[in-house]
Amino acid sequence: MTTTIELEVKGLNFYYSGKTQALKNINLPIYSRQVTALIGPSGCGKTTLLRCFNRMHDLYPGNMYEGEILHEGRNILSNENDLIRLRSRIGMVFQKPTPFPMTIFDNIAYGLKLKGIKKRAELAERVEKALKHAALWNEAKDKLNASAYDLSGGQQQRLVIARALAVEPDVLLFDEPTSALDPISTGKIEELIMHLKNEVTIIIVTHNMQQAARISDMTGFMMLGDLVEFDHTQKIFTAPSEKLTEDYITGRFG
Amino acid sequence: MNIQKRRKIESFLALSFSTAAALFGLFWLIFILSDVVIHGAAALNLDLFTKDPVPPGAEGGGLRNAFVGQLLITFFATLIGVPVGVLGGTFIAEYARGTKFARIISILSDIMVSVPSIVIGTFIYAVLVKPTGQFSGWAGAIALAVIMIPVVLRTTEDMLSLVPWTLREAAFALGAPYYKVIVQVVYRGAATGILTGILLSMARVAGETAPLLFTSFNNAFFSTNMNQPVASLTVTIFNYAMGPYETWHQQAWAASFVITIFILIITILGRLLIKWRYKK
Amino acid sequence: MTRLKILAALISCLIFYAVPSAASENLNGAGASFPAPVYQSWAYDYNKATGIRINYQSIGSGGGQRQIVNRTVDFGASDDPLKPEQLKKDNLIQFPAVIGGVVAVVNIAGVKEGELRLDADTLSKIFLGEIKTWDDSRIKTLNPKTALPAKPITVVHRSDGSGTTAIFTNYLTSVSADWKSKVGEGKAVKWPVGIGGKGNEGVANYVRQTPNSIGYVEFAYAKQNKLAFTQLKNRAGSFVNPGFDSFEDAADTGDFDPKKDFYTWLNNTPGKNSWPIAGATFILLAKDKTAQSAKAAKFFEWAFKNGDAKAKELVYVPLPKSLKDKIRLYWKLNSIQ
Amino acid sequence: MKRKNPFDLSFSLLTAAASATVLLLMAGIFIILVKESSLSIEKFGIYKFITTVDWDPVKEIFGAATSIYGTFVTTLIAMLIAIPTAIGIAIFVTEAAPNFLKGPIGSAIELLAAIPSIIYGMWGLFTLAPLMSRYIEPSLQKAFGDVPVLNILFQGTPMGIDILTASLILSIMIIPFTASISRDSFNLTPAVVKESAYAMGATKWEVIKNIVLPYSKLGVFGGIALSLGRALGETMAVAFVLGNKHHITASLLDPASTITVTLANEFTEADTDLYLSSLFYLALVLFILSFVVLAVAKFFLLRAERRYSR
Repeated sequence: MTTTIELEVKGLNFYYSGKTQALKNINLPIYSRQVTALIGPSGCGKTTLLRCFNRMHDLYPGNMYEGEILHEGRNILSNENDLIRLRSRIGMVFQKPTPFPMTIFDNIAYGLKLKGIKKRAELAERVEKALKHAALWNEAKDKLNASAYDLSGGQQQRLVIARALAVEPDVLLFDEPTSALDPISTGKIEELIMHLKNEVTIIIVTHNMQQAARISDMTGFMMLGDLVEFDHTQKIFTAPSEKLTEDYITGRFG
Repeated sequence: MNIQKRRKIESFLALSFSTAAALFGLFWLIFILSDVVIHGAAALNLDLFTKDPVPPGAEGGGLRNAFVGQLLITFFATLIGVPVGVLGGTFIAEYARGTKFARIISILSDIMVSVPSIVIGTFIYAVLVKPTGQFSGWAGAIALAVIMIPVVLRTTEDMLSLVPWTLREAAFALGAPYYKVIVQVVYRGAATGILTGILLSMARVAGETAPLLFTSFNNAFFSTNMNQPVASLTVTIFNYAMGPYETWHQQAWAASFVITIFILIITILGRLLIKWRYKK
Repeated sequence: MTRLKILAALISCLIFYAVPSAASENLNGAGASFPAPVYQSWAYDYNKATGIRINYQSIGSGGGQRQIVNRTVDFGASDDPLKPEQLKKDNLIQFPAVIGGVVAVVNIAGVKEGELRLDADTLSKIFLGEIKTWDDSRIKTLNPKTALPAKPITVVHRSDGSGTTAIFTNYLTSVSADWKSKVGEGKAVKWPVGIGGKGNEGVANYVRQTPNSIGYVEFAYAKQNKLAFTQLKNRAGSFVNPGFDSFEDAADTGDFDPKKDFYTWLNNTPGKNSWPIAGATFILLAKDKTAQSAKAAKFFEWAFKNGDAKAKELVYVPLPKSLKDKIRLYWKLNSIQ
Repeated sequence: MKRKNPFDLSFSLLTAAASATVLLLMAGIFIILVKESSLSIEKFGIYKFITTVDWDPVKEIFGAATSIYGTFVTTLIAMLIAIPTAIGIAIFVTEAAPNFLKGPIGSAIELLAAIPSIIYGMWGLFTLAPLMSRYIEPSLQKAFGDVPVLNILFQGTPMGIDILTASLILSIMIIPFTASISRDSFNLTPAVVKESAYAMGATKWEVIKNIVLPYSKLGVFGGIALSLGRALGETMAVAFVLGNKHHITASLLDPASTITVTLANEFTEADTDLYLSSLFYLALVLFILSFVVLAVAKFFLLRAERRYSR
């Protein structure tokens, strides 16, 4: 398996403003075109880690990073980094669907418009492509001008994925994307994620160990701000090298 | 790359505009407040609180009658407005919860909160002053109570709705009748919120002038007789500021200063109460 | 629960305190702002002498008439006398209390009190908006020595129903045909130009605040606020300054007849030194509120005896003794006192 | 179970009666105003009363047009100044300000909304009016004196006691109120939706413009309508500096009158029955006007609430 490294986390420490350290010396590679899952009990720091990749923490003052995350040879965490550009390269999908208060079409075209694409024909083409990618085209093609709120929860989540895909990012971050959805919608999203890894690197935070086992290639197990173990998913779930990991996987706590 | 720069500049400009707007708004407000503080503090003296007005043009005197009158009117307005408001809010949040009647009352109250207060003044003049043939402190207090009722009613409704339904069920399970549940359990749970609502509504009516012009009227003498015209700070400020005498103007500034401080203290108190309650 | 009881006790105490039985010690009057300084000064002294409180609120003559008609006050005050028929209809009686003068006041930089001279014609044209600037030739010819600015004139008038306005417009109507046809007279008229102040107080205040303005107020307001009043040309053709003597001159010619409930005007009187815009200000009592009316009469009886000095100090003309006697008789006839 | 206990029954009746007072008062205000103004309604009718520009107590011709005009013009100008400023403040307080300023400025604005309007009015008379007549209005005249159409707005003598000053004070008075409602609406935008826009690389302004404003549109509309209702019914902030003149004028430097100011000035002083009745009629017009505006405001706010609670 020839794998290139998309993102490399090196000695990352993270502190929330005024609070204690939330991430402790994290080191891990994120392989290109693979699904990397982050698991662990609540409060272990997995979402915190995820939000470092697109610097979401910068929205709230007082948060502090140490260490580096390398992307194409540049440190994402450096102060000179252009966040707007960074975020258009590394997309994110949240726990709850977050459609914007506009039409379905405009939701998906939003990122493209931010990039300066104005031509209606090009927009239409790329919106269609993104919707098809997100397996939403058939359901949405007749109501592109309807409000995004008219879609069901599962559809909204796929819309949000399509919106993130439309700008053709390098990486997509998923923060427990199915925790608010029913099993059928969950299945569809999982299928979609496995499909998408052919084009984009995916990092997913999940509470659901079966989900991690089903869809990811690599898995990181975190606890109390430490990355306890990082390995191939198969290995983590069958023969973890750490006792803690094993205890968690077998449901002894968490 | 170019487009990103443009977007950043646009963002910067827009945020600068919002900052400018904020500064513009705050500029006037600070201007007004500091003016009131400077002029008011300069004109403050003990006589203001302990002496009654002297005839126009003469030096000295104070506004004791207006201070006491204002307190009396506000006090009685509270005494009338609060029970009616709290009980009314109780009905629509408890007995009539979820009914159409409750919705109508709730919406109507929200509208009534903002009915021009001068209209309420004319209404009270027509139903109380003219038939009794007497401007009176009571008419003023009732006019203010009418303004207070919907404010208190809505806060009570909101605050009671915040009390979890399970709390009531727990009390019902002990065999308590509904009224006891309300008085002993629900009110206790919502007490701080309701008190805040009362304080804020007091702050609101204490600064009202328009509804008092035709009701409690004014009185040049110290009078605590609510059946007679009663002086109030706000009407006095109106008359004195519109009047030509320098001493009147100074006293109007001083009175404005006092009433502003009074209202700000009540408002801050109300907000602290809420903060303190929800921190716990 | 005990806390509640204490609270209830406290509240009931307060209520009792707030509704004393001694309601009879108060008397409420309202109306004309023209005599308000003298009434309020009398009331202040009367309270010191007797303990009785006369609460006089200056709300305008129209208000005085309205509130006594509605019986919401114990006595009304108006500078605009009501005709006997009107009084009969509303079951009121009316008598004069004091006499004063209306003066024009200006706020022009450098122009002192009593310096500017105006006549009936210029005054009416200023208030009609026909004379627009201070350096208008019609003003200049009357004031060759005064430096007048080329600034527009701001007219200040009353916004409320006012006896001062009634006196002032009655004067303008009697001297200017133009005014009579275009505006007319009354307590509140449709002003062609200007801004409206509430009460004599409001007009005085606006004139003080507004450069190059002109307004009209009762003389006491001009005096107390050091506003620059003007001279006026009277019917006899001489320019007179407002003041106690010129008002008294006007008052002397007045024809106060108890049979007509003292209805009369003192405008444009023929005396050589008469101030042309003068007027008596009247008290209105309700015949059916006998107790209160008697108390009000008692107050004015006290004022007639003890208040002349105070009135003169404020530049009002006390009523002559003969008129006071007529009023006492009038009270008796109407079975008050 | 609810109504068995006699105490419970009487308590429920007591509360029911208390809540009905709101209904009774609103109906009562309407009925009493109609009754008191019946004389004037009979004499002038509805259309004629609203369109007559005369307010002439001598000839006893009363028309509401001048007062309604004054009310609308002052309110309109006040809203034109207040809305952008208030929204600017709300944006500043929710998004643009550095964090340590958000809280204090937010509370300061809420406190300012509590200051009684008479303070604004008095300050307007003593402080703002002289400034207007001395500096601001003459410079406006200079600036627009030669501009066609616009110069009509600034004709006349700058006295400081006029529509412009009154509108400015009115706007200063409603700014805190409007800002605080707008801020509350802005805060209803879920943080995660804003985050997801940031996650797409949107700038702060783009998040405000494309996410926050559309999201809180209904709430802000409702808030604006509520402030409009406030402004229409405000008496004391304008009574000091409007100049009480019954006429319709294009110039902002002319005095005028509003319904509220007319009532405050003339209500206790109207001498004839028709005069007083016409004043009650004016109060009725104002009552209906503000009722409609407030009902519209409430409609928007309810819809906004329903949408967010989904």
